Amino acid sequence: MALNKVVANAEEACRGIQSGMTLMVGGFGLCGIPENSIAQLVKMGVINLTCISNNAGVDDFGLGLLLQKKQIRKMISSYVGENEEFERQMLSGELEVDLIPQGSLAERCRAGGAGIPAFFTPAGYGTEVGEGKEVRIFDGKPHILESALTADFAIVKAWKGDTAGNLIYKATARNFNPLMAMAGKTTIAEVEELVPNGQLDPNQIHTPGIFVQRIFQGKSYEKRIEQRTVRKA
Amino acid sequence: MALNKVVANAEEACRGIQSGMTLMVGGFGLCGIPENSIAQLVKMGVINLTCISNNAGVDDFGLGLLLQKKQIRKMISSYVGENEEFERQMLSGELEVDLIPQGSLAERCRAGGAGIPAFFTPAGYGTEVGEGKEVRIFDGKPHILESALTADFAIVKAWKGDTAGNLIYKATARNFNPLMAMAGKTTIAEVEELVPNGQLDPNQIHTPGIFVQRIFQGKSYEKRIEQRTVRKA
Amino acid sequence: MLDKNGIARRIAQELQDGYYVNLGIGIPTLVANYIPQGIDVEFQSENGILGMGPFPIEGNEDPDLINAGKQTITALPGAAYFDSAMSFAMIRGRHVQLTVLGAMEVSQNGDIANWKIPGKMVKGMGGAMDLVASAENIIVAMMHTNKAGESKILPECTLPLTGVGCVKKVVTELAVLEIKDGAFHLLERAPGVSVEQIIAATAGKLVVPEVVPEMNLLD
Amino acid sequence: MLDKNGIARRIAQELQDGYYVNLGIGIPTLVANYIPQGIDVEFQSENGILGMGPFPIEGNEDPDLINAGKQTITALPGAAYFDSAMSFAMIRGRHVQLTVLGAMEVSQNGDIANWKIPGKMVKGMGGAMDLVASAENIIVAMMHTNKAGESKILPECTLPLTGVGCVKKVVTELAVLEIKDGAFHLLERAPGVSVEQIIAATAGKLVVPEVVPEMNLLD
Repeated sequence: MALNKVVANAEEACRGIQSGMTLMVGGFGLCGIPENSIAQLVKMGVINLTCISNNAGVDDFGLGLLLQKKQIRKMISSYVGENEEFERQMLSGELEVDLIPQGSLAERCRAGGAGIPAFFTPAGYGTEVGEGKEVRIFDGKPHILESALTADFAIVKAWKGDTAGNLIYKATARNFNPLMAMAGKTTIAEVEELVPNGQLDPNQIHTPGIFVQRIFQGKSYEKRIEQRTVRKA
Repeated sequence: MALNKVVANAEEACRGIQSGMTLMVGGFGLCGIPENSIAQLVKMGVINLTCISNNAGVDDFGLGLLLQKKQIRKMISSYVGENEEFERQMLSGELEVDLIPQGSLAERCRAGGAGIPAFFTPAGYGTEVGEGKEVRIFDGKPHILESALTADFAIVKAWKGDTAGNLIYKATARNFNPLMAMAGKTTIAEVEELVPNGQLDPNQIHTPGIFVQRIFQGKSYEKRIEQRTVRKA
Repeated sequence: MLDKNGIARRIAQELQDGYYVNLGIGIPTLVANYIPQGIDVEFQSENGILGMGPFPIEGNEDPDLINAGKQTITALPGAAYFDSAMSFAMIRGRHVQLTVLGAMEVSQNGDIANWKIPGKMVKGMGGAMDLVASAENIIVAMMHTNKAGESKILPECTLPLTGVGCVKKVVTELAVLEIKDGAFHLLERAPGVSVEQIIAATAGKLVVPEVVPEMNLLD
Repeated sequence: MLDKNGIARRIAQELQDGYYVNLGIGIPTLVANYIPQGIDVEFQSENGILGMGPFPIEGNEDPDLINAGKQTITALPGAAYFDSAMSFAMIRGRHVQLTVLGAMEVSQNGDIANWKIPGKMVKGMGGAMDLVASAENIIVAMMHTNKAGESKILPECTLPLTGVGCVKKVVTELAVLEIKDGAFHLLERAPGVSVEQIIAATAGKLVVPEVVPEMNLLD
C-alpha cells in the first residue's frame, strides 16, 4: 500500500526542470551532493537557474559544473570559496550571489518545508545580513526575522532509499539534504542503494517518504574529497 | 573522550527538581512516558509544578499520578481527556490549564531548544488560541506569532541510550521526547537499555547526547496500553 | 440516508492515487476500510507514523506503536516513524494531501468548530487546529443535524472555532456539500434522500443546482 | 611571544570538563591537540557531527565523513551525526559551551569582524554569524596586529561585522584579554612579552591592572 516513487534514472527524475527555476541542491562542500542529477542538469542545458545550496562546488565538480556552463544566474549559499570560475562570474556581475548564515540557511529550508513562513534568529543581527530586516528583542537580546525558503525542485542525495521514498543518509553526508528534501515542491532523491519497501527499519528513517516525489538509484559516484587529511598510523 | 552522563537511578536523576518549577514531560498518551521519573516525582512530593506535556495521563497512570497528589498547579497540553481527577481539579479551579494546538506545542518545544524565540504558524488563527497574538499575512494567509517554550527540567523516555547521552526511541514512543530533550535547561533521560559508548550507530541517533545532562536505565516498565485494539487473525 | 460506514465509503471516493491522508477519530477512521480498487494511499497519524496499517492481531499489540487515537496499530512495509515536530511539519507544510475530520458545526464560509462546548469539560484541540489551518484539502465527515434535529450546517458557527475558512467539502448522512463563495453547494444526495430533506436540514446558505445526482457508492 | 600552537595551548586551558566545543578553522583547530589532563570535552562540527575524532589513518578516509573545514575526520565512540538544522539548533540553543574562532578585528565592546574584506572576493560567512550570535562563551584566537604592524584590537571594527557585542575573551601571541564594560582588560602576558609591548600593539581601550601575570602554559 506504500506509494511507489521510483523512476528509472536521472533523466526521468529531472524531467520538468526548466530554465529560470529555483533549485535546492543538497550537500556540504562536495560531501553528499547529488552527482547524477547535477550531471543531468548539465546535459539538459537549463539556464538562468537560482540554486540554493550551502556551497557552490569546486571548479570542475559539484555545482561548479553548472557554473562552468553559465547555467546558474543566482546562488544562495553560506560559503562559496574554492571556486575560481565562481569568483570570476561574481566579480564580473554575471552571477548574483546571496550569502546567508549557514544556520539561517538550514533553518529557512526546514521552515519552508514545515509551513513556518518566518522565524526570529539572533544570527546576523547588527551585520549587513540584518539590514532591512525586522529586529525584535527577546530575553534582552536582539533577533532578526528570517523567512522560509522553498524551491521548484529540491535535489538530494542519500545513502539508502526505498520505493516509498524513505531515505537514510550516511555520516556527515546528511547535512542539508533532509531539510531541502522537505522544502521542494518536487523533491528528487538519488541514492546509492535503492531497496524494496520493508527493508529499511521504519525507526531509522531520516527523511520520511512523504517529502520525496521521485527516487532513483544513482551510479558511478565519485565522492570526491575536498581536503584529504590523514595522520600517521 | 565522550562525556559521561550516567546517574544511578531516578532518585539521582531527579535531584534538584523543586516545587514551583516548570517540567517538560515526554510522551503521547501513555506511550513513551518516563515512568520511573514520574514515580520519583511522586515520592519527592514536589508541588506547584507547571507541566508541559501533550497529555495529562489517566487517573492512575502517567501524569495522573502527580495530579492525584495535587502536585501540579498548571498543565500546558494539547489534549487532556481520559482523566476524571484532572477534570475535577480543572472545573474547581485548583488546576490551571493552557491548551495549545499539538503542532504548535511540538514546534514551540523545538524552538525553545533551538534558540528560535518565536515563529509564525497558521494554526489557531481566528480561534481563541490566536487571541491577543500578533497576526501577520504570509502568502495571502494569516498566521499567528508563537513563542518558544523551555523548562527547568525536561524528562524524557527513550528505548536505548549510551553513556554520552545519545538516545534512540522506539516507534511512536518517540513523539515529543526528542523535542523536549532539546528544551530542558537540564534534561533527564530514562532508557530501557543503557549501553556503553560505541554500541549505538552514530548514524541512527535520534537525540544527540549534547541535549542530555543525566541518563539512567529505568526499571519495571509497565507501558500501559490506553486503547487496546486488535483484529481477528 | 447513509450510516457512518456509508459516509466513510463516500469520502473514500475522494482518495486519489498517491495521496497521503490523515484521518481523524470517529467516522474518518472508517475511511481506511473503503479504499477504492487500484488506488494506493498512505496514512499519516500525527503522533508520528507514516504508513499506518491495520490493528494488530490479538497478542501482537505493541504499546510503543499507537495512532493519534491512542489505539494499538501496525506499520506497513515502507513505513516511517518520526517526532511530533516532524509530523506537524508534514501537516503544516502541506505534504499531507487530504485530511478527514469530524465536526460539531461547519459554516458556509468554511469555518469549523469541533473542539469545545462552552460549559462542558474542554479536552483540548489536540492536532485539529494545526490540521485545519494547514491542509489544502479538508473533508468534514459529520451528521447533518444534532440529536434535537437542529442543523449543524450553519450560516455561522456558534461554538468556539477550530479554524476559519478551511473546510472544502462536507459529507453527511444526507448529502455531499462543497463550500465555496460563502455558500454550501449541493453536489450529491444520499440514496433515498430528497433535495427537500436536505434543504430542510441545512441552516446555512445552500446553492441547489437544477439536477442533484444521487451518490454512486462504488464498492 | 606565542606561536600559533602556543595560542592554542593557552586557549585549551579554558576548557572545562564536560564542555561541548566548536572549533573554527585555523588556530582554533589546534586547540584539540592540547586538551588538559583529566578534562573530557566533546567536539561539535557544524556540518553535522558531535564527537569528532582525529584525522583518519591514511587509507581510511571516508568521503562521507568530514568536518566544517571539509577535511576528512573520524568519529569517536559515542559520536552522533545529524542534519544542519539540528546542528545549528545546538549552537543557537546554547548547548555548545565554548566556541573558538579566528578574527580579522575585534572591538572593545566585543564586536567581531572575520568574514569579509571590502574589495576582495567574499567567500561567505559560513556558520560564523550563527556561532557568534549564539555562543555563551566565545574566545577569539588571533594575531594582535596585522602584517603592517597595525593593531587588530580596536576601539571599533573597520571591516563589516560578523557579530556585535559577543566576544568575551581574546588570546593573541602577546596577551590574554577579557572584554567587558566596553574595554579590553589585560589578564595575562605571553612569556617574554612586556606590558608596554601590549599597550603599543593595542588600539582599543585597554585596562591594565597593577600586576599582570605571565601566562602559565601547563603541559
